[in-house]
Amino acid sequence: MAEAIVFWTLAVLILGLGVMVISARSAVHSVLFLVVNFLLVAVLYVTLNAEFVAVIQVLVYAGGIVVLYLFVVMLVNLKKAPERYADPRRIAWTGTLLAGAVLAEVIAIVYASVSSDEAGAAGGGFGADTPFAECGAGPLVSCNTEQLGWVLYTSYLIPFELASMLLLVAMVGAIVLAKRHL
Amino acid sequence: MTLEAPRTSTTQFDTDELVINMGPQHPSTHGVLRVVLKLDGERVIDADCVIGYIHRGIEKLSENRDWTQIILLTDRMDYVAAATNNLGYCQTVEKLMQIEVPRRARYLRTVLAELQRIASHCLWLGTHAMDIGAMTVLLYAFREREFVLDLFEEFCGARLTYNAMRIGGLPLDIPPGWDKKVLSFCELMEGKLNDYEMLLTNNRIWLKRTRDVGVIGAEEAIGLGLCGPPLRGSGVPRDLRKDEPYAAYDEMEFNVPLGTRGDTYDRYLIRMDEFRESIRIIRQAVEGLPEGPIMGKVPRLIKPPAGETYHAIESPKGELGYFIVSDGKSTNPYRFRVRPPSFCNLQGLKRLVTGHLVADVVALIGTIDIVLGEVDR
Amino acid sequence: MLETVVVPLLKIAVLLNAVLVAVTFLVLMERKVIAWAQSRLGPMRVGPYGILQAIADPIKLILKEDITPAKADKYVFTLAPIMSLVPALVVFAVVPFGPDPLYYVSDINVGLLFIISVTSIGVYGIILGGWASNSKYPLLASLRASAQLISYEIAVTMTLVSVILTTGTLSLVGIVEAQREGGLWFAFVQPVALMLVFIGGLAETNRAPFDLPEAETELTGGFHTEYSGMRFSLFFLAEYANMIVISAIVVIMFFGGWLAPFPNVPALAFLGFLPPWVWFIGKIFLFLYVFIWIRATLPRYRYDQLMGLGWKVLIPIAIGNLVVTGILKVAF
Amino acid sequence: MLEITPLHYSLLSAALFMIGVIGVLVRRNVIIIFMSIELILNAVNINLIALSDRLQDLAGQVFVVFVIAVAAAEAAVGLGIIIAFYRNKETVNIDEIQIMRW
Repeated sequence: MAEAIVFWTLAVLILGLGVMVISARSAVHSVLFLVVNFLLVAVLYVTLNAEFVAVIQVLVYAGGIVVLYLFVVMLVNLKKAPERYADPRRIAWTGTLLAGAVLAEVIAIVYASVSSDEAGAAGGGFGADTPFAECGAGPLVSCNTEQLGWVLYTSYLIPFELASMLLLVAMVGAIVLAKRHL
Repeated sequence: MTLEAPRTSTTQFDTDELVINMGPQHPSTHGVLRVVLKLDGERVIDADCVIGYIHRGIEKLSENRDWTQIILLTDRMDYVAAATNNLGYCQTVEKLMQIEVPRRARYLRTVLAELQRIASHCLWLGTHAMDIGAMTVLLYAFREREFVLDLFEEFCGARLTYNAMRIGGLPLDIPPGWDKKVLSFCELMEGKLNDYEMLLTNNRIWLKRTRDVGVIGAEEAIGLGLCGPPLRGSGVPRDLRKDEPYAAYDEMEFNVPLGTRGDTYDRYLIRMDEFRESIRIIRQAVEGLPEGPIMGKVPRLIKPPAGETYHAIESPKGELGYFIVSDGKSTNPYRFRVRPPSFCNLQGLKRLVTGHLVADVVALIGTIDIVLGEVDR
Repeated sequence: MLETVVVPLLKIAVLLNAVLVAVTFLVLMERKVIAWAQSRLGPMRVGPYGILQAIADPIKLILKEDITPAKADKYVFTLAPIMSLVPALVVFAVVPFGPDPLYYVSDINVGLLFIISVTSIGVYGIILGGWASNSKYPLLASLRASAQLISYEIAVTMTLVSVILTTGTLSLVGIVEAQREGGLWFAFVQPVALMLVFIGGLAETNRAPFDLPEAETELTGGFHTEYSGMRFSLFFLAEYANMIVISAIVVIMFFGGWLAPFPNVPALAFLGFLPPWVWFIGKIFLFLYVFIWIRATLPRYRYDQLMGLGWKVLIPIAIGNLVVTGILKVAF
Repeated sequence: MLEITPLHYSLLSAALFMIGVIGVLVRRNVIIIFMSIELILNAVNINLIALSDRLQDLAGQVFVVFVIAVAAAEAAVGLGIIIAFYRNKETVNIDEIQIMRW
């Protein structure tokens, strides 16, 4: 019951804020809605027993990446609204239509997988015996930060290092792009 | 005149220049100075000083006052160093009328001028440090300035605008025991100077904020017409007390501190040394105070002969000059012109701040030590 | 129901009130301490020795006219002070004032990360406040602030990681317990980390000598130039609440939280006559005093020097400290 | 309605994904398009976390960490491009970004 209330509240808020992000007229307002959206997603993660990821979501997304967005929005300091010039070939509602098609596709896939799942195991939803279940590292408990660390530094060590290389490259790239005189 | 930045239409478009008005309502422009800064990010690329917010027409006003009344107008120029203004004016008129000032009056004038230098430098130190963020020094310096003001109050009854001198001498002799108080103040001030220096001189942050900020070479400083500590900070040995002695400075022994690098820190050190030299001069003058009259032979009606004269003294801010033309007929000057050191030093601000950051602007306004009352007159 | 809802809510109510009252008295303490440092008396008129000034100040701020500049972004302008204050207060949810569950609202297993992440949200209030004012000085200040906070956050977080390495837990209660078991405050184990966190804390709370975003002599008050009345007081509250947070973090991480000095030395056991929360709050106030003392003593850094210090000095030292800690941890 | 299954999370994720896609397709401000991409990534993350909880498998959370790292890299480089572009053309309108060099 409590879980349902929390979920539906969060779901409505997350989707509502998502709509606000893409529909807000001022880019700064968009960024603000995005922050709140990310914070609520973090709360959702907490309800799903993923505290560490939730905290990382707040720290990296809300506290880092979105600040960067805000910074850029303030830096470019638009004198003319970007919506001023529109390509005449652009037809706005096709975008929505296409997105609706994507949504329909995704929902169809989800339902298809659920029904095939139900046919295989009477678990309702994704069963624990799907093929994915094998790549894990033991049972999950609420207090999982340590486990996550173990997994990250053993099974996923190479992807982890690659991710750090990616960040380094991105850092260098961002500096090269944004710096006025090298 | 428009003060907006002209749009540069170069092919390489850069982020916008930001034009901000620093002042006239700004806590660090030391009065109502307005500096129009053109910023690229935080870096200053251009600066314009807009002055005149407290222009009261003292020069024009003086042409309609008789010669004694002008003394009190000069109080209102550099209002943190009123006695030096009085001194410069009185000496100019004395030079014009060729009045001999008695030795005791000359000694006392020296004491007053040097006390005034200490008071003015206290105010400079406090506000300069405050601009850079050291708030405690402000309160300390004002505390000691208060003692100087007390001494002046006892001498002439006023604390800010003294009207402390007359053409030909002084209006009053010193009250009994005043010289002792001056000497004990010198004692106290020396200890307090060590306190200030302990807070600032070797403070790493202070050094970082002032070292190599606003560097100006000797030739350029002369070219800009700088005077006083900003000029001596660049290593130019120009001090009117030594070069063209007036009052009793020819009988005093003192050094003129000089800088080597010409940066804000050097100017700070020079003024700190000037505190000590002032104390030294005050000691010599008070201890060697001769007996005698305090007023020279001055005619009842002051009416200088026709002619013009220029006389300058070393005020705490720099060379304070008066140019007076008398037509020899009326009881007021025909033309009265002041060469205010703050105004001349302010001309260097644009050169000093260009290329520095916004935070340095306040440090540099502090280091040239301006008083807007004197700039605008 | 009682255990899961009423008791935590009561705790939160008590804690919030305590923090807000503490902030008002902290302002009084700052005024008094700085006044004494400057050979003044400070507030003396309201109540004996000016004690009631702590109440008069908030009343004055609340009653003042609340001005919204004509060209400001109204919603963001109103939201910004709230966004600045809320994270500062939320952090107190995980601060343990004593060993017993009675003394904290919750002890979550990622407590330290929670504090780091929530405080990182506080930067929005400053950026948006400066932007929404639609004025040049606040905008400059908020750009300074965002760059400053993000830079120093990196150094502080990296330093805290080396402390986490020593304890092996992210729970704040666990960190204090580790110091009790070790018998030694981490201030002695990780002195470099202590200095880094404290300096970074000064920078993150915009306190002197890193008070550039609100340097009144340069930017005429910084990001809150256009604010007045209640909204200004929210910024004010946030700054002081953040000071308490940083002090609390330093005390928990390095000075044994609620523990008495040298908890394992029997000769000093008599120090236990004071309840744990008294030790904790006492230590916090000691650090708040240091904050104020520094403000009264030091000049202000310049923006480029501040960034240089953060990136070229603190972060390399933090990384070095982390590496050395890791090596020692593996070796012993 | 009352029992929350991973299906609900998947649908939430799909809806958020769609909002992001609409943002990318409809808006003309490059910065908002970037933000829409962040929404899409978040939609994926919700799915991963929900399934990780359901399957009692940490792989999902590990992936979220990687997604966040990639998002950070993407934001840094993307915003760098926006700044560089804005400096040259003084616009962030995607319809005006038609040529590859100038």
